[in-house]
Amino acid sequence: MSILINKDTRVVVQGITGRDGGFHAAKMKEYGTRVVAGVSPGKGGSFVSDIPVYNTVYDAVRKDGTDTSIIFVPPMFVKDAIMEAADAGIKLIICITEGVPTLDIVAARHYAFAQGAKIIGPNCPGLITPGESLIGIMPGNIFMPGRTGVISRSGTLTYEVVYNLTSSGIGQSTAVGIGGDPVAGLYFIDLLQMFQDDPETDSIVMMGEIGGDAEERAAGFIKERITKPVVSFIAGQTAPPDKRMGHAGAIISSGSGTAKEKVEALIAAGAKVAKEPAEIPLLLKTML
Amino acid sequence: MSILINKDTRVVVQGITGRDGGFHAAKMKEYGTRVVAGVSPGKGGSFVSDIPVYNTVYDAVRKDGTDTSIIFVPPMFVKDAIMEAADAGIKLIICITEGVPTLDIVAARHYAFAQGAKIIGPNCPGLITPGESLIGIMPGNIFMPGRTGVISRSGTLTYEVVYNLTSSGIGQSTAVGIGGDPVAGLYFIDLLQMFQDDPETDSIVMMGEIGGDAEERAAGFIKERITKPVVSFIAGQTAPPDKRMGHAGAIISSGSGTAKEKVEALIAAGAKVAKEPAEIPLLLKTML
Amino acid sequence: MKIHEYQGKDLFSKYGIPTVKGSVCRSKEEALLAYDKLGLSKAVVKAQVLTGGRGKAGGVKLADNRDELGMVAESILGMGIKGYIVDRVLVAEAVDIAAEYYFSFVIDRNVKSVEMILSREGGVEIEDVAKTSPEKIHKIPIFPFVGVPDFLARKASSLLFDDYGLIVQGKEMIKKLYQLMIETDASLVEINPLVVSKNGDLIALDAKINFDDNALYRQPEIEALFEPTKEEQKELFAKSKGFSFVQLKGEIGCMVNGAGLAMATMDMIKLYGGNPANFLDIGGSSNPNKVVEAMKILMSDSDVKAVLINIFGGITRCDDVARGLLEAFKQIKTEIPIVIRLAGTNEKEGREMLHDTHFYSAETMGEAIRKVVELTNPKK
Amino acid sequence: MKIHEYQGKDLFSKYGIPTVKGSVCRSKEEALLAYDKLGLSKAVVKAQVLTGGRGKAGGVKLADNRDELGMVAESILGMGIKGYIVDRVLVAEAVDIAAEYYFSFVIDRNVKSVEMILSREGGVEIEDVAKTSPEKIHKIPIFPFVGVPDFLARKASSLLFDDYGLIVQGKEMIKKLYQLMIETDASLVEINPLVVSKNGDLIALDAKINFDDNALYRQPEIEALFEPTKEEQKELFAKSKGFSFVQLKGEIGCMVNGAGLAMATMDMIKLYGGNPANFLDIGGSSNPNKVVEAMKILMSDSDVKAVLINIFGGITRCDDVARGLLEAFKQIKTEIPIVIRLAGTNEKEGREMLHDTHFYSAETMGEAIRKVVELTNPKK
Repeated sequence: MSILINKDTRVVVQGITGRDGGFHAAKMKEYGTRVVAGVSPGKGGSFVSDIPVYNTVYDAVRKDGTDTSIIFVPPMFVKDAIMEAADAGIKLIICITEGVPTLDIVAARHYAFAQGAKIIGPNCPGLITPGESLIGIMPGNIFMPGRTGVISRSGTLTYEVVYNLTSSGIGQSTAVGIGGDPVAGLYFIDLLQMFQDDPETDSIVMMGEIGGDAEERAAGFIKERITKPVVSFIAGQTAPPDKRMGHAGAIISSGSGTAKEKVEALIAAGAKVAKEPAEIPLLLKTML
Repeated sequence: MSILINKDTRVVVQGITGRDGGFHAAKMKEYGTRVVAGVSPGKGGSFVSDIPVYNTVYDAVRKDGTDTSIIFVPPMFVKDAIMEAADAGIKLIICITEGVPTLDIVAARHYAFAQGAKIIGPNCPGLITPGESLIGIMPGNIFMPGRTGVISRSGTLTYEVVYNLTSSGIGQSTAVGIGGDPVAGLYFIDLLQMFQDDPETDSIVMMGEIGGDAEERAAGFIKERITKPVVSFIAGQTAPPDKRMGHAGAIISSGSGTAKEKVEALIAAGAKVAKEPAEIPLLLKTML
Repeated sequence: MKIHEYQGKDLFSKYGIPTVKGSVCRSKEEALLAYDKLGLSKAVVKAQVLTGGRGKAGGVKLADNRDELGMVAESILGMGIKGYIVDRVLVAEAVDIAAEYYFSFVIDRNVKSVEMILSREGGVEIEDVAKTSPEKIHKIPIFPFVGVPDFLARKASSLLFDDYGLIVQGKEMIKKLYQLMIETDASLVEINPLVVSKNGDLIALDAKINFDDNALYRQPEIEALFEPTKEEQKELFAKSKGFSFVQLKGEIGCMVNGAGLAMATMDMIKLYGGNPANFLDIGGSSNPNKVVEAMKILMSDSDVKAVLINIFGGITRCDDVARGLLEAFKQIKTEIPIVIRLAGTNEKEGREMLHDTHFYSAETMGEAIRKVVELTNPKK
Repeated sequence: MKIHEYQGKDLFSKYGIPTVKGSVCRSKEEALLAYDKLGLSKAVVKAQVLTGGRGKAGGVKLADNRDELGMVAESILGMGIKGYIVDRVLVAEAVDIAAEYYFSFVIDRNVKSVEMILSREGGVEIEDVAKTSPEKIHKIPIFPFVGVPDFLARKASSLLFDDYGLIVQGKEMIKKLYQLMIETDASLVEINPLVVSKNGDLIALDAKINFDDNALYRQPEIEALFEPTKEEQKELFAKSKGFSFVQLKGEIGCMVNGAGLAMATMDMIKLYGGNPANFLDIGGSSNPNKVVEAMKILMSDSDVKAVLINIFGGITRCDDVARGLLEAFKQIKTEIPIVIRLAGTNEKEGREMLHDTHFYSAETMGEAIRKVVELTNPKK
């Protein structure tokens, strides 16, 4: 039915007593996600939206049996929060926080990887398996269960595209926002492979943007390994060089990371590339 | 025929231009060991006993294809030498050097382990597969090819015992000196398992000494997993508490690590424990 | 965040990384004074601008003596390089170069760690070397918790040098550079060219350091080095209001929630024949005050002929967004036509609220963009 | 290497780990002076000896006032604890204890890394807790390159405390203790008891630190704290000559090459009814000078009635060893009977050279030890 998360996924919210953490913990619970615990050092023993709060992730894991965490703590605490989650046995860590120093993510990712944990984000909207589990800050109501996997570097653009998909009657198996930072956890290739292996996913929508060469690498991977139809969209065709377009990772430097290169690579790999978001469902329908 | 090393093992000597390194490189070569390269930063391009010397282990590996190293560098350089070897792809690292700070070994071992390398030592005499390969400082001539595996925490005591074995016509498959430091690489349990799995080893001689509880743990392992006969000897029955008996690891502290406990555990595990070294071949013969 | 070469060299000196003696000067007089004070004979004058390709643009020149130095400094000061006006130069000792190398530490997106990049081909664009002779470039990933121990620095240095004395100099330099990288939260530390002088000394002849914007909060000394251009000042101002903003040269002002959607909006404006005046991500919420502030920024650009507000209402519902917009525009006096496109939760309710106002309301991105392009380009 | 509690507490203070104010005193007068200077009311006097079990031996006593303090100090100074004479005491503020805990960092042989050990059962022997209630002891291994980040210190602290204020105090203390451990090359840092005072403060009431002898070369400040006992002075002297030496109480002096063989030799002496006077490993080579120096050490012990030299000739051949021994004994005048056992390469040649000398020569360890025991114990 999905990748990474489903209706049985039990979630702990790190930073649940913060404004965003508390708000989205409630929203996720409302959606039907099994939010079983929150963590906030010093607030152990309290409750947020009837969710028990602990001082450490260890306590949450021990008492409420969870292996997935979502992080809302401020940037300076993210490194420690990721490492704590991984050390406590969490296997999937979704980091929403924006503005995390890159070297912190480098270290935390390395540590988590060694502990066998996967990371999504930071600076991402999270992920959703529609109708089952929403772990993130996406508006759950625009999604619809279905058989198209969605991978995206951005937030609202994903919503725009998913909104178009849903309006066209194309549901989603799982939609994953991989985040807009230069160094992040699971990325295109990892997720393309997961969707390829998922018997309940028939096609894949992949939304990239300027900066780095992850889309080019993904194109190479699609060519070699992905047999399911892929429709793509690349944002930032008009972005000037050397300017950070909102996302820390969305920057064209030394002439590389342009949208043109990415689009060409994807087309060469056999993916269809939409010129505008509204074209995605149309292209997808031609391929199914 | 053996564990860990055999006639095809190609060795690089780290610290080959030092007194001990140079001396034993020549001795090993004389024994028939394939000593293919030496390393000594700043001495690259020279030769020691016709063995080419390089500045880095990488150069040695690239040019002479080796996956085993023996380390003779001074204590303060051991940590870096082990890490370099592991990083360069060396899979078995034998560290002869004595007096290495324990925290250096802790770090180096951790790093090497993550790179998939095994360490023997430090502060050990090395190991030998008689008639094939000697990687260490043992006197090769006292060993004889055969079917008894030898594991020992000490040097000359091993020679004494091996001398007795050889004199009694009992040859050795491989003899490994695991070293006298509190934290070391491969230890009793690892090697017991290897000898158990080695079709060319029929029996095992295991020489322990006071300090730590590795012998007690080995006894537990022997009881559960080892079906081949084991004869043991524990040195230090008369050692006073809180005194370091030569080896950094040979110290009875807070009443634990005594010889008595170790002997009792081994007997309980079904091993025979010799009262003096000369008794070992006799006990072994009763079990074969 | 970028800093000037001379600031990078100051940092190098602080970390014990060898550079040449030099001084930053803002006039010909200062340059001559520096020349005397440093006791130079042959000297080099280098434009200090935050862009590459200074050499090709004529921004780096040698001077054989004092007189020449004055002339050279005068010619470089005030010149324009890729849109940057040179307001200061670095006057430094000229080095007799025996060989040039390339060295950098960079945070690599794919390896997802710091990577050391080295080449014996220095003094040229490393991207060119990568294209023509990739085998001449060495890349060594760094384990974050392990860092750069002696053995790794020695290995790397051995890839650049054959002489053991140079290997040791290189090893020490590499360890210090990594320390600088980590301690200052740099995202790039590049020396190109790293040179060996005819005396056999290793010298960082250039210094390019970029810093991670996300880490500036814990690097006050680094942040203090930041000299925003006029353009960047506007971006910084927007940032202080909670926006991501980039100035462009078109006539359609954009206000979008979310960076990806904002980029896609710009792209579609272009696709439909218009030109975006800016990138502006107003972020997650869109309360009236934010809209007011964002409009002020857009209207401060006299080129803006129309404004497109493109909001995807997710967690925040479209009717709330519409209410906020109406509230905001009570405070804003403008003749500029405004196209609003609301999509997502309660979009119909939101659009209904904009009915019978002076806004142009659109249902889809396509419709909205067609409208705003038409408004700025009535000929078509 | 061990240090005194007060020295450990000095190190704690240097690292910002909370202890109580106190002063080390070598006389009643000093103790009274310290009492006044520190402005104490209730005080504790603790014997400073490098052994455990001071409390049980009466070496730790409370004093309610100045007079009592004088008496208590006087009674402890000069007492003997496990063979150590108390030559100084620590006079410190007495703490009102609310709860006691156990905390240590230790290098664990099996985990092969530093391990944190914690228990809510403090102030008692941790070995006893381990036996009776192992579930009350928590062990956390430390990754060497990662160390103790906040999360790990917080996790550990949460195992000891329920109150969040104490968890934070504990977290900070744990991070500092680990820093101390690593920076000083300690092999053990133990606080037992770690207490919470009635005021809610976390205090290290004791401080036990052992250091890695192998690392002293890079820890000059730590090495300077070493105060060898008479016994240890002899061991140190032997070490300076390249030997490992431990004094025992028997009558048979031993000179052996290799620690394992030396221990086995001692064991066999005991097994055969004798008593070893020492452990002495003369190390790899056995040149005449080393033999001379070793004999001097053995002969300085008036209890020694006979000497056993047990050498396994491996790389060094037995004939060379015999030649060295003969050379050495030309310089040594002694009436003490000497048994020499040479085994290994060229052992026959070696033994032949000792034929017709005043040495007793033996072929096997058994033979040699039987002989030397017989020589010291003629009744049997």
